[in-house]
Formats: sequence, structure tokens, C-alpha cells
Amino acid sequence: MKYFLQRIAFYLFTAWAAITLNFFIPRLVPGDPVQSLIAKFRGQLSTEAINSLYVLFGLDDDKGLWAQYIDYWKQLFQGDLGLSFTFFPSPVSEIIGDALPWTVTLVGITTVISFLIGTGLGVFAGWRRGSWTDGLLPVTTFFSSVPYFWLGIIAIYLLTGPDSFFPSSGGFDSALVPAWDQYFIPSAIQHSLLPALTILISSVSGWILSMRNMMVTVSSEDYITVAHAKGLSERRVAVSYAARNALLPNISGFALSLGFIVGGTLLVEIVFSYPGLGFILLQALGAKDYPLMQGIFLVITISVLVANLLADLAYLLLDPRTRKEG
Amino acid sequence: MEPVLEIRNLNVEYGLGDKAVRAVRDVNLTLHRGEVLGLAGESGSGKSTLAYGLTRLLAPPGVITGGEVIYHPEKSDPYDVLGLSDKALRAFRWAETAIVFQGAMNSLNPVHKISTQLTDVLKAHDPKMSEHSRNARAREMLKLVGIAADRMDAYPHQLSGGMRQRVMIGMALILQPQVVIMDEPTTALDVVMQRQILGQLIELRERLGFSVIFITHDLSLLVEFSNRIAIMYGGRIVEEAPANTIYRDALHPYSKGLLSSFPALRGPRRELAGIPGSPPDLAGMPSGCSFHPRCPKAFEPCSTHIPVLGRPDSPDGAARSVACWLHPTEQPVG
Amino acid sequence: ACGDSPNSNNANNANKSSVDFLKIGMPNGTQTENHNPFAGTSSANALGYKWMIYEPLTQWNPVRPAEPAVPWLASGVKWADDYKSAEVTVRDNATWSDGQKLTAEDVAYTFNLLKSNEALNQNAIPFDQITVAGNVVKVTFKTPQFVNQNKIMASTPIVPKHIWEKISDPATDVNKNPIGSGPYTLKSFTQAGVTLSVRTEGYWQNLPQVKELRYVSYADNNAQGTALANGDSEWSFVFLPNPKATFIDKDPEHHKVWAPGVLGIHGLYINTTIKPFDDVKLRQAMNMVINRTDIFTQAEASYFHPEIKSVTGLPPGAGDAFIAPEYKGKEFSNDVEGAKALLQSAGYKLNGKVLSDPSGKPVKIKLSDPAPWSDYQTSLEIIKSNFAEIGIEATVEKPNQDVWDKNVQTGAFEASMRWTNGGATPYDIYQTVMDGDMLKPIGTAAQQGNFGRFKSPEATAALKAYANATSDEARTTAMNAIQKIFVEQAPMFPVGADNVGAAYSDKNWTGWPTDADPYSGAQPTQPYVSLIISKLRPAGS
Amino acid sequence: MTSVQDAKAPAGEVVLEAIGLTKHFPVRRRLRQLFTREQNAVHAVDDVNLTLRRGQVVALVGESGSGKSTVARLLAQLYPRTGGDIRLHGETTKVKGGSAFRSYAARVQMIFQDPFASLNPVHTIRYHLSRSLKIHHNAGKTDEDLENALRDLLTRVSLTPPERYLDKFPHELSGGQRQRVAIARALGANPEALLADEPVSMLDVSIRLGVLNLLRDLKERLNLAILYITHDIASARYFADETLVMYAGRMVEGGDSETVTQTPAHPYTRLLIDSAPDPDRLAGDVNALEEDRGNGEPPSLIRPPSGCRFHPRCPMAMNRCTTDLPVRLEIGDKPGHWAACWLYDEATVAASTPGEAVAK
Amino acid sequence: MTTIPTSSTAQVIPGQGAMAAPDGAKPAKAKRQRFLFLKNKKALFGLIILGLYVLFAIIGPWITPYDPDARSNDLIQPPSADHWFGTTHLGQDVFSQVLDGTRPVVFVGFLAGAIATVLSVIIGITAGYLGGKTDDALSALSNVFLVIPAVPLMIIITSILDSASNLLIALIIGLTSWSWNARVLRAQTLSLRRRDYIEASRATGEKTWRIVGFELLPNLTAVIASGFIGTVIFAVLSLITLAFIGIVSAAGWNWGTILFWAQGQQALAQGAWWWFVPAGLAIAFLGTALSLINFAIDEFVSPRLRSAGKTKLKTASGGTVRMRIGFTPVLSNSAEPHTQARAIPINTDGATPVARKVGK
Ligand SMILES: Nc1ncnc2c1ncn2[C@@H]1O[C@H](COP(=O)(O)OP(=O)(O)OP(=O)(O)O)[C@@H](O)[C@H]1O
Ligand SMILES: Nc1ncnc2c1ncn2[C@@H]1O[C@H](COP(=O)(O)OP(=O)(O)OP(=O)(O)O)[C@@H](O)[C@H]1O
Ligand SMILES: [Mg+2]
Ligand SMILES: [Mg+2]
Repeated sequence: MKYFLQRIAFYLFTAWAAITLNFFIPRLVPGDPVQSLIAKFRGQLSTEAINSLYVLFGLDDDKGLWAQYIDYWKQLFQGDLGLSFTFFPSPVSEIIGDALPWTVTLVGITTVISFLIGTGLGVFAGWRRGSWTDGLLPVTTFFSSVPYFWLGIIAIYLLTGPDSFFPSSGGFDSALVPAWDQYFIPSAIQHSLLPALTILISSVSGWILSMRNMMVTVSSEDYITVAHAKGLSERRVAVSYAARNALLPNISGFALSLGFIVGGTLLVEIVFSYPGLGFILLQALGAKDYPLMQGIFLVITISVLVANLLADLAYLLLDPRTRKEG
Repeated sequence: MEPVLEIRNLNVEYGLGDKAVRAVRDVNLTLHRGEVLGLAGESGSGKSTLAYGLTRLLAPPGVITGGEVIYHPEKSDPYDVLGLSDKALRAFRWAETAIVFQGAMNSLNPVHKISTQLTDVLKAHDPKMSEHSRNARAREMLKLVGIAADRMDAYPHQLSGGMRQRVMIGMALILQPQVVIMDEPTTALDVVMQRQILGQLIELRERLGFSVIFITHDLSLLVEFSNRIAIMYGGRIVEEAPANTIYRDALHPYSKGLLSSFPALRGPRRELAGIPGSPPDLAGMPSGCSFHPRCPKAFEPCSTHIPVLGRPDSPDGAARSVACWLHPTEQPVG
Repeated sequence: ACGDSPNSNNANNANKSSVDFLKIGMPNGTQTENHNPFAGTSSANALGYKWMIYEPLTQWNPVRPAEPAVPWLASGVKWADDYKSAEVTVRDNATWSDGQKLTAEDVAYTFNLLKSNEALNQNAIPFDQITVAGNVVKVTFKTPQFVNQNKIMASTPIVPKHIWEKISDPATDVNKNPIGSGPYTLKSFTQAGVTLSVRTEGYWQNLPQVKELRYVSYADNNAQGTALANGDSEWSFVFLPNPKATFIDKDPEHHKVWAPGVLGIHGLYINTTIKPFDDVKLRQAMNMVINRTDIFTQAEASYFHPEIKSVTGLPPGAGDAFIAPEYKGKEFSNDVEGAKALLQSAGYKLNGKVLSDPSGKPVKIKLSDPAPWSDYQTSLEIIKSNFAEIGIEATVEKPNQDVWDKNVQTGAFEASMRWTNGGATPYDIYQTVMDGDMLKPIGTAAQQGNFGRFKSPEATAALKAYANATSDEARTTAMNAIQKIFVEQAPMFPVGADNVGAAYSDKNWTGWPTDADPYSGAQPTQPYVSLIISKLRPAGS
Repeated sequence: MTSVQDAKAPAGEVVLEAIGLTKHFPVRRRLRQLFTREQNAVHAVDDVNLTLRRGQVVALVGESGSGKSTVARLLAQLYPRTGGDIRLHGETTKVKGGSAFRSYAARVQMIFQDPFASLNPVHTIRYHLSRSLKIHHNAGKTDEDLENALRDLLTRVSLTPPERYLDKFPHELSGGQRQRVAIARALGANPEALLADEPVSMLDVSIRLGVLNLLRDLKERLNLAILYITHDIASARYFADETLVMYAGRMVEGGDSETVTQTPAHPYTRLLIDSAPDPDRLAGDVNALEEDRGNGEPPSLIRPPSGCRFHPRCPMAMNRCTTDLPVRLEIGDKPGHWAACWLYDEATVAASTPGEAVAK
Repeated sequence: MTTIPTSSTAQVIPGQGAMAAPDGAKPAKAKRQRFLFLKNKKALFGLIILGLYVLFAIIGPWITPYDPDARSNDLIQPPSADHWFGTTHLGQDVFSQVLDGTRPVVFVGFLAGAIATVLSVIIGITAGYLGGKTDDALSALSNVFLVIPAVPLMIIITSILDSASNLLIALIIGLTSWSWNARVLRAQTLSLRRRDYIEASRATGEKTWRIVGFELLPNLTAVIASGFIGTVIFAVLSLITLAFIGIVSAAGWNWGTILFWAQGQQALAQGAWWWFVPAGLAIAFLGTALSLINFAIDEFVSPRLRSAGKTKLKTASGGTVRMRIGFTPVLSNSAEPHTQARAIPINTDGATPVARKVGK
């Protein structure tokens, strides 16, 4: 309990510091949303619109950075993330709310699958060291060194086309309306296959490797020998004794990667025009859209922290040693 | 006395080919039913290797390069443990031979409750046993080693070192094996705890009648607790005799050295001689008797010929054997 | 659940052999639901469907800017000679999609809305009085609006008063349920796109034959390009590198690209305050050697920014009508020798490959543009090698966009590719480059234009004269004067024109504007889209 | 040029003294204690008195966790102390770091328990020893001086010939050799007092003896004051002049080694001695005492038992033991033999029966 | 995801640090260490590839067959004898661009790796060694950096700067990517700090900076090296990512810039695979080489990961036995005196009956 409260205090501090940084760093960037908008349209938007845009965005009255910071926290406590500039006047919370489910389902599920597959293969490779599984490593290493986006673009080039099963972009067929029905869901799944595969291929090897290494390390622990000595079945020793213990150190890595779901896969979403948060973040960055940037950073920060907290909890659950009585 | 376990010419190597290190060399040893056989020798002499090698539990790069381990079941014909298939070996392990390792902390899986670790042996060896009776049996074992049944659901780290070691002992006995091998079961504990645990073990042995191979390099402990003692040096057994015989009249110079290395708590202060020199390097074993470079009594055959373990040429030598040129042997013991 | 699924009929449609919908794509990234026709950031604006729901008073053809606008919601528009007032007669057979009649009140309300909300008044129109008399709306302006006439009449979506007067803040309202007078109504909005369906009744003219418009916003040009090539998009405005290979060749019969130039250009701005580029002769020489053809073919894929040939900087087609008599037929010729001669005469020396100015200093120039703008970057690379031919060593810098923006505005640059404003007359082009009213000292941001700090009272006066003129002759005189200054002083080197074109497929629908029949621009986000859509016919019919 | 002198200093001179030495390790507060004043602490060492004299070995025995190492570290000034006093040649010293610490370290050196862990695996023996010599200015001026000093050190700990060991890495040495290097490193500072924290417990019996003999030899030759910490009471008998017994952070008995080991007074010492393996005992003969040992668990040091800390396990516990902290009482069989146990207070024994307060 | 180094040493949990510096397994001399390291096939292979890259980074710009910027009339030409990797839409030689682009990638990768490593070493070790408030503050700092998404942060910081030279990019990547390694190092330091040899050198009187620099740091070398490699990979991928989305592209080429142009011109859609593929493969091979070295370091640090040479044993009957945990291979189970290894099949079901001996 004490441990838990300490962790929470620590998380709160980290969150505060990160959010503050998130607030200040983007504001150091020269330029403003209006200029970015003008530049984005490159002549399509007349410079005469500048004034009206300043008024529209509420940037016409100069407020000190400090006052803005105070306002920001006030708003934050009211659950108000402000209005986005890029998608003016949509509230940031709404934009994030629209995009988040996509990212979370695509990247989240993929990360989980990647972790599961990687861990599974890693357990296998670590347990049967010296067998053919050792050959798996160079291949996966190569794939993990390939930049995501490059792989994605190649995949689009090779696998999509007018007659291909794989769509080249988007999260679902544009003719459909998101709904839980038999048209939409298959379409959404179909659209997520290629990006998911890309992420999977380039991320799975990390898990294989770290799990394999942990397996090898754990395999030489005494309690594994004891388990063998007890005459337990190979499966039971491998799974319930070796893998179970080898998994523990990987949990925090997994939690962290869950946290990075949002921020880390920016490029996959861009390449596949996937309507997720990473893609929006890039737009926000390009448009100096502070409220949106901050909103997304907030989501990332909080998700990383929550993931870490969950990892702590999972640790508590999985590793009885961290559980303290009383 | 009837043998339960006969080790014949066991050889164990670490590594392969030229780099191989032979850690156990032509070891012949017989464990009799119901006895405590002590195995002593300094660090690195191959005690653990021998113990693990018996049931093929050595981790890579350990390889058994030769020998037999004949097990005599109570009712059926003896067989060679090293020739068992994986499946048969799994069934053999723990049911016939259980092992208590040195560090209890490391022997127990930190993430499972001790009840789980106790019952999964039962599950593996007797799948038909009901969960209820498994639990009952586990509880019974814990009680036997003096741990309250309400600690069943504790995790290893919640128990003290002594309790963990007792859990290990309880676990070793849960299938009522014929042989229990204990590799330095008490080195990590302090003397008070050590005595408590060993006392309990002896008591249980009297009740259940299993045989024990007890490994330690603490000779005073060994002399007190075992019936027979075998001394290892450089991968070989150099002497083997009843505990008292060794204590009072060790024949091999190495055994003598060992016995004069530890101070006695009681009785007159005696001179401690110790053993000069340092243990041999397994990779470059001295020729002949591996102890000869450190032996105060070495003479010319020692450096060239390996002495064979055999019954010494002495009047009361019936129950003992030694491998030393000072004590020419009548006949090799098998 | 199949019956009440919003997707059930779509899914069926997809399998039909005859197609009654049109797939429109834009590479504008994620969209959020916002159908506010005035918000520049709305999805309605980014995808262009606001012009399918709302309509302007007149339709103006940017491809033929000199031609008069045609009435649309207005049955007639009459401007005063001084262009300080206009009388708009509102069509009497138009209705809103909720069934209410469209009246002059609605038009007046719309103008008032712009007048009273600076945030909505994107063209900064100085409205004065707005009065209604029957079906006529009289609008007066504080200044003459000749150059803005089409922005007012052809680019202002008319909105229903009875809806909008209930909206508390029209600037930030997302207009969830758009009610307009156009031929389409909103059917659904998703992040992936917007679907409009054609009205069933009450449209003031014949309903278009396209029953449904499906807009998709693609992440970027690449995704849009892929979609066009695949046939996932039938109509889009996007830069296609090598459109022949990536688009047309995928279906040569149907895939078409049309990119007519308009009165808005791109060119190399020179900072005229920096030595030696304050020297007109040097600028002229530099202007002479830029290989616009190479830029057109290599940087603009031979279509996107139509090559500017006229020395006046006016694009072919749209600009032809405005070229001063003395420059008619005068075209850039990529004249290296001539440039060398000119420089020699002005006291410059070319030693081997290095040009030195009269003071003996080698002439060097830094060209800069943000890295992501690959066509500008390519242009700069070409310009760099062009300059090298007359001994000017150019280096290309790639500051990030924010820094570049700041540098251009504050005059902290030497030369940079940039665009000009566009409009119905060449006024916007020249104003962006030369207007002395916008001149700011180095270090102060010039947000509206004149980034090169070009100082010419004559040009400023001529621009003012053009805007305020009350007769066509006066305008022509002023325009000719402006062009003369532009040509002789070379304050900026024009390179290519903006286009209002499109990449489209006539596999399912025909009737698109073409070079042969340029009845309007073709960009799917411009006010004239309801005109185009009214002309589309199913292929094969 | 020998930098370390073999000349005898007067034996018996008091080098280091601990008076009422106390060390409490603070435990982090739990949430519910956030608002209370109470601060939890591990009472690792309480009120320990000991005296190290030149040419003498004092053994400190006691079970695991009784605070032996903490005493050594306190004496080496590696921990700040909570209370009490450490006197070097009669002068109170309290050093934290810097040159004061170094000059203290020059006189009092510590040898760590585990010879496998106390040498840095990445450095050679030469590095370890020359650092120790250099820090304490015993390296002389030239390289040659240093070389001589190094040889000298190694010779002194019987690692001969020195050349064979100087450039080896720790892992290339056996445990006994490593422990000798550790001792040589301590000697490099030319100290007056050596605090040896279980210097042999990790070693093999045969190697053990060599190291102990070496220490004894050094004591005699260099007149060192040695604190020998162990839980092997037999080696204390053999090796130390005086033996002190610690239980749960407190001294419970002290006196000359032979007396303490042969006629233990405190019930805990008796338990300790009875538990020690004895080859003369018959195999399988389990002492009946076993049953009375309670659970054998050492007490919590955060909330130590009131009164005598041993009372929950003591077969002789009396009512007074549960409430009053026992004081040092002379036993009277040999001079200097004392125990902190109420059994030796006649008044207490007269008023109650030993064993009356034994926990059921 | 990309931010998680896959090094197993990153997974060391505090208290399990033993895995990082196995005392016995540490090879002796530096010379021998290097030799051992190179014996690892992965390391050798990785180092050879890396060596090639470094070579090209140094001489690349001088040996390019064409000026990578130079335009020609061969627009979008497939690979040919003249243009090994074909040409771009401006007629530039892709091969020259790839060669020329090697230097910035290698430069930024290694410089950023170095910066991040230095920072992580300073912060991680300080936090781990000093502990207490310093530790709390520094841990919070690294957590903040861990929480803020790296690539977006880089994008923002890059856009604050006027023009991003490779040096600046390296600085930015370095400054934003140290936190993970700092965390790993802190955990390692925490476990090392409690090692006896650190305490022992303190007891000898070493100064703190010397302890950190000479006792602690050398034991962290492998962990630091592996962290460095991980960061280099990360930095290379970050640079390429930034260049690819057009955030970074100072004067000159790097592989990301090539991909940026290729993508901007829809190279693949145009069928110009040669424009897109080489740079991507160059990245992948560099990454693979670095990963291989990283694995080798991992294995080096944790000997358990080292495959002990041959793990398959041939039996006489032609089958193979694998060395595996729990089932030691038996090469011969006959009671013959040991002469030479003879393998026999052991997978007979059941046991070989042995004649029961008459008890003695
Ligand atoms: N994996 C291995 N590879 C190579 N040699 C090994 C390996 N494991 C053990 N050895 C060697 O085998 C010999 C016997 O080791 P073993 O562990 O059996 O000794 P021991 O008698 O049990 O010692 P201790 O009393 O220290 O436990 C030792 O010299 C050791 O160095
Ligand atoms: N740094 C510390 N913080 C908190 N508690 C400590 C610390 N060091 C030691 N202790 C506690 O103080 C008590 C005494 O420890 P110490 O190491 O002195 O025992 P010891 O007698 O040396 O034991 P051993 O024989 O096992 O070495 C123990 O309960 C231990 O848990
Ligand atoms: Mg052992
Ligand atoms: Mg201790």
C-alpha cells in the first residue's frame, strides 16, 4: 500500500513535469497557427484572411505565457482541452476521442499480438536453444532494423492495387459509416491488416530476443533444475517455471511500449492514412496547433504513466515478492 | 546391508572435445538402504557434479561420458538410471530419488505458492490423485517438517531461510522416495537453525527409512550426522569408511588434512595442521595421484600411478576403502 | 440488425453495375465534423463540399477571369461604376433544403454576418450598408471593390437566416446539420469521409444526375495519388509527380489531368535591399536565365504550375487578356548570353565561373525554402544551376517552415520561392509583390506581402489607381503601368502559375471542363463545383 | 625500503574503543504513520561496548543478523552512528569523508566477508594494492619503492613469489588467495586495527585455516589489534583472545575465549555452542534440547522484544526477563567473564524460577 | 516502440544485477577481452559490416561517381552500368546519393549515441550511486523524458532552430534519448553500489570520484556499450524518420532525404523502386550490423547467453543428442572403466535390467 501510494505520488509529479514541458516547448517554436495555415495552402488562402484568422483563433490579444499556463491548468481541471486550430472550432477532446479508438485498436492490438507472438517464440527459442529456432533471430533482427515506414510503403506498393484484397489507405471503406455491423467491422479489419502486419514484423523481434535472453538466464536458475528433478513434464517446467519467471522483467518493457502506442507509430499511420492519433499529431505539429498538440501529449503522457502503473500492478500480481504484507 | 543405489565407474565431463573438463572420474560408490552417506571434500572436488549426474540433472555443458547408476527398487529388479528414456526418467525422479539443493531460496520458484509447488509433484506423478487429497498430503508433509499448515499459501519469500529449507525437505519426502540427496542443505543457515533442521531430518529418516546422500565440506557436521563418509578429491573418491572410523583413523593423507583443518569447540585445544597448497585445476590434473603435489607423504609411485580405490591392507579394514599408495589395497571394490 | 444498419444500402450499392455516385478525394488529412461554410478549417471547406450544400450569388470562371460572372442564386448583380456599391437581385425560385424559401433577407443576413464578424470575413471586405428592398439587396462598401467583386459575389456562401440567427457564435459553430440551397444535403460524416446525397425536391434548377457524392480525405499526396490510380478516387486536386506514369497510364482512356492556370503565381522573391541584388540590372540578368521550362517539366511534373511565358508574369490563358500591348508576345527566353552582356555592361565581371559585382565582390546568393516543399526545392535546384551559368554561386538552404516563414516576413532572406495572392484580376499578383503599403522595414514582419521589400512609389500609386478606378480605361492604364514596373524592375522572378485543375476519371461520369470547353475551373473545392456537377452525365449515356 | 614497519609497538595498548555504540537504521514511514511522530527504525546495534588492544584478537560471534557487520562498519566509520562513541587512542572520532576519513582509514582498516566480492573483477592485484599504498602514502617516491612495497605486502600475506600474483586478476586466484589479497590491501594502509568481518566464512575448511593462521601471525608480528567477526564459535575459541557474543543487536556475553566457549553463561551462548556441530557426538543422536528452542527465529529488530531480547526463545526465561533489560553481570568463574542475563542476579533468581516465563 | 532498446541488459531488474558482471566470467586482460569478443561470430560479422559503413562514411563523398546534386538528362532511369542505383526525377545518381548520405547517418548516429550515452552515464550513475534526493530528482527527470514522446519532441525542438545542421540534429536526438539507458544504468549502479568491492575501496579511503570512475564505471562498460549501440540504432532511425517527413534536411544528403524525395515523387508508384529500395536496405543493414554487435555484447555480459560452442552431440548410432537443461546427455552407460567417450542411444523405453547383486 505504501509502495503504491509512493508510486502514485511519483507518477503525479512526473505527469505534472511532463505536462508543463508539453506546454512550454511547443510555444518556443517560431511562427503561429495562422502563418502555418497560410503556408499550408500556399496561395490558396489569401493573405487578407490573416486578420480574420487571428480573431477567429482568439490569438489577437496578447497574453503572457505565464497567464496562458495558468489558464491551461484551469481548463485542464475542467476537463477542457481547448479548441483545435487545425480543425477549428472542434474541441480537442472530440478530435482525440475520434482518433484514439483507431490507434488503440490497431496499434494496441498489434502491440499485444506482437508481444504475445514474440514472447511465445522467445520462450520457445530460449527453451530449445541450439535448435532451428536460433535461425529465427537473424531474420527478425533484419526486419526490426528496417524503418517501419519503409516497410509500410513497400507493402503498399507490392500488396495493394485496384484488385487487391488489401486497401492502400484509411481505416475503413469510405462508403461505410462506423457502426458495429457486419459491413463495417470486416472492412475495418481488412483495412487494419497491412499496417498491423508492418508493425508486427518490425516489432516482434525485440520481444523474441528479450524473452529468449530472459529464458536462457532463467533456465539456469536452481528452481528450474529442481522442477526437472521433481519429474514435472517438460511443458510444465517450460511454461509455469521458466517462462513465468522470465516474463517478469519484460512486463515493464511491455507497459512502456503500450504507452508508446500513441506516439511511436506516427509513421505507420501516416503511411497508411490511418485515422489515428499519430497522424493527427503530425498534422498538429505542422500546424502549430498547440491545443491539439498538448491534448495529444497529455494523452500520451497519461497513457505511458497509466501503462507504467499497470505494469507496477501487474508486477504486484505476478511477482509475489513485491507484495508486502501489512 | 542391501544397496539402493550403486554408482559404477561414473564419469562426468564439462564441455566437449579438447576443452572438456572431467569433473567426476571413475567414481564407484554404493548407498545402502537406510543409511546416511556423507560426501565431503573441498570446494570443486566434484561433489555436486556427482549428485546431479546421478539423475542426469547437470546443466549444459555437462555430459555423462560413462558409467552406470544402478537403482534397486524395493520390490522389483534393479535397473540403470542412465539408460532410462526421458519419460521413464521423469517418472523415476522424485518418486525414487529426491534432491534438496543448497540454496532453498533459489530452489523454490519465487512466483508460486509453496502449496502449488508441493502439489505439482503429486500431480505430475499421480495424475489421478484428487485435488483434495493432494492438498491433504501437502499439509501433512509440512506438518512433518514442523511448519504450520496455514503457511501452505505463503510464497517462498514470506518464509525465513530455515522454513524454506524445511519446505524443501518436506517436498523431497512427499513421494516417499528411497533416496534423498542433500547438497549442502544448511550452509546458508546459522548453526542453531542447522541443527534444528538436521535433527528433524534424522528423525524422519528413522521413521520413513529412506537413505540419504549428504553433501557438505563441513566435516564436523558430517561426522556427527552420517553413518558412512566418502571423501572426494579432484573428482575421485579417495576414501570411504564409517563416520567414526574416518574421524578417528583416516587413512588418506587428504582426509587426515581435512580432519585437522577445523578447530574443535570442545575438548582440548589441538594443533591444526591444515593442508598446504591449493586445490588442483581440473583442466590440468597432476599425473598419478592428484593429491600428490600437496601430500606430505608422497613417494615415487604417487606421481605416476593413479591409486585405485580398494580395501586397505589393515586388520579392521573390512568396511572401508581408500585410494592411496600408502595403503596398498587387496582388491578393487566395485 | 441488417435492416437498420446505416451501411446496408451502401454495401448493396457497391455491387451495382451502374454507378450513381461520384468519389471525390482530397489529400487533406484527418477531418473533424464541421460543416461551417465560413470556417477555413472546416471539413466542408477542406473537402469542398460546402459548395455542394451552399451556393454563391454568381458563378465566376477563374480560367477565363475576364469573362463576366454568370448569375447563380442572384438573378442579377449590378455594380456601381466606382464599385462602391452593388445591387443584388435574388432569384425567387430557390428554397432551402428544409423547405423554406430563399429570400433577399437571407442574402442580406449573410453579408451582415460577415460584416459583424471579423473572424468570418476572410477576404476582409469593408462592408458598409446592407439594405433590402423586395428581392433586391443593396450593399455598399467603404472602398471600391473592383478587384474583390468576385470574392464578394462568387465566393460567399449564402446561408439561411432562420437557421443562423439562432446560432450564438457563427464563427465557432460546427453547423452539425447544414441547411443550404445547393443540390445536395449531408447524408453522413465519418472520419474517413463525407457522403452527400442529392436533394429530392425544391432545387431551383434541374437536379444533378449524380445521386451521391462520396468525399474521402486522404492522408497525403501519396495516398491520394494511389487512390486516384486505383480508381478509389474519381476526382481530386493533388500534385502528381509524373502523372502520366502514376495516374494516366493506369487507365489511359479515362484518367485525365487538367490544370488550367489562374491569376496567382509562384516565383522567386528577391530581397531587394541586399547588395548586390538591389541592382536592377543584376536582377534582370538573373530573371533572364531562369529555365522555366525545366522547372515546369521537372519540378511541376509538366502540369501543376503552368509555365509562365509572358515577361509580365501573367499565366497563359487566364492572364492573356490583361497583358499590356507592349508586352504582348514577349516571352522569357532563357537567354544566358544576353544576360552576360547585360551584366558586362553594368560593370559586372565574369572571371571563369565566378561573377563579381562592380566592387569586385563575387556574387553569391542563398536560396531558401522549407524542405518538405519538394517542388520548390526542385525549382531551387534548377535555379541554382541556372545561376551558375552566369557565375552566380547559389546555395540552397532548407530551413524549417516556421523559420522560413519568419525569415520571409521579416526580410531575413536573400531569395526564396513563394506564391502570390490570387484573384479575379492580376492586381492580387502584383500587389503581393510590389505594394508599397505593405512595405515593412527589415526585421518587421510583412504579413500581407512585399516580402522582397521592393520600394517603388510609382508601383504603389499604380496599384492604388487600378483598385480605385471607375472606368475600364483608367484600369487598363494603371495595369499597363504596373506591368512595366514589374518587367523592368524585376522585383520577383515569376516561374509558374497556380492552377484550378483536377485529376479525374471519366469512366463513370463525363462532362468535365476541358481545354476545349473551359467553362469553369476543375478543383473540387471551389465555388464552381455545383456548376460542374450539374453538367456531369453518366458515361455511355 | 620497507614502508610498513615490523617493529613491535607496545602490546596491550588500547587502539580502538566503542562505548555505548548504537545504530538504528530508519525504516521508511508508512502512510498511516505520516502524521504521527513515531519513527520506525531497525535497532541493528544497541549500546555496544568493546575495546581493541594491540596484539590482541577480539572475536565477535552471534547468529546471522545480530548486528556484527554493522558494528564493524560503524567502527570503520562507513556508517554514521546513531549514538555512542568511538575512540581512537582515547580520542573521540567522528569522520564522514575527505582527508579526515582517510587518515582514520590509515589506522583502522576493514576486511570484508566475501573474498569473491570484495575485489573489483576488472582490476589486477597490483592495482588494488598500489591504490591502498598510494592513498595512505606508503608507496614511497619512486616506482621502485612502490614495487618493493608491493612485494613486501604480498610476501607478508604469504603470496610468494609476489611476481606470480601481482598481475593477476582476482578471478584467477583461489578464494584463500583472494582473501589474502584483501588482507594485504588492508595492510597497505599500515593500520593499527584490523576489522575482519567474517573473513573466512565463505572459504573451504582447509583454506580457512590458512587465512586464520595468517591473521594470527600478523597479529603477532605487527602487533595489530584485530576484531574478528564470525558466527563460527569454534574458530573464535581457537583464534581469539577475547570473545564477545551478540544477540539481536546487543552484547550478551563476553570474556576470554576459552571461558566463554567452555563455560558459557548466557542461555543464548549455550544454545549457540550446543548447536555447533560436534564430531564427537554420536551420529543420529539428536539432542533433546531441540524441542525447547522455540521457532528459532531471530526477533524483529524494528520492534525488539522488551526486556531481554532473548526472552522469547529462552528456556530459562523469568518474569523479569520480559520487562527489564538485563545489565552486565560478572559471572565470577574467570576474571572478566560477564553476561547480560538476570540468571546471574541473585536477587532475581531468588524471586522467581527460571523457565517460568517460557513462551508456550 | 522504436524507443525500446531490445538489449537484454535493459531488462535487468534491480537486485538481479549479478547478471551484468559475473565475477568469474570477466575475462582478464583487455587484450584477451577483445579477442574473446571477436570470437563471437555475430560480433565479427556486425563489426565487418559496420566497418564498411564507417569506411564509406569517411571516403563516401570522395568516391561518388557523380555529384549527388548534379542534374542530368537521364531522368528516372533504372539501374544501369552508368548509374548503379538508377537516377532520380532530376537525373541525379542515386548511388552517389546513397554513398554521400552515409556520412551524416553515421555521424549523427554515433554522435547522438555518444551524447545520449554520456548523459545517461552521468545521470544514471549519479542517481544510482548517490541515491536519496538526488536519485529521486534524477529519476523523475529521466521519467519525464521517457514519458514525452521522443519523435514529436524532436520535431518540435528541431523547428525551434534556424536550420538544422547534422550537428544540431545529433545534439537534439542525443538530448532527448538518454532516459532509457539512464534508467538501466541507474538500476545497474544500484546493484553494483552494494557490492563489497565498492564498499571496500571506500573503506580503503578512495575518493568518491575515483570510486565512480575507476571502480564502478569499468564494471558497467558492457552495459554502457550495449546502451550506446541501442541508442545509435535509435538515433539513425530517428534521423531517417525526421528526414523522411521533411523535418530535417540540412544541406547534403542522407538516406532519409533520399527516401523523402523518392516518396515525394511517389517513386514506387512511378515504378522507380531503385530510388526507394537501396536507401532502405542501407538502413536495415546498418541496423542489423549494430544489432548483431549489441547481441554479442549482451552475450558477452551475460555468459549464460553465450552458446557454448557445439550443442549437438553425435551418438554412435548416428543420431544426435542435444545438450539441454534437465536431461544431461549420456554418451555411454556401461560400467567399463573410462577409456574414451562412446555414445549409445538412450531412448529405449524402460530400463536396462541389471543382475541384482547379492548384498554384502
Ligand atoms: N559448467 C561448468 N563448466 C566447466 N566446469 C564446471 C562447470 N560446473 C562445474 N565445473 C567444475 O567442476 C568441478 C566440480 O564442481 P562441483 O560443483 O561438483 O564441486 P563441489 O564439490 O560441489 O564444490 P562446492 O563444495 O563448492 O559446491 C569444479 O572444479 C568446477 O570448476
Ligand atoms: N543499511 C541497512 N539498512 C537497514 N537495515 C540494515 C542495514 N544494514 C543492516 N541492517 C539490519 O541490521 C541488522 C544487523 O545486520 P548485520 O549485517 O550487522 O548482521 P550480521 O550480524 O553481520 O549478520 P551476518 O552474520 O548475516 O553477516 C539486520 O537485521 C539487518 O537487516
Ligand atoms: Mg557443490
Ligand atoms: Mg555480516
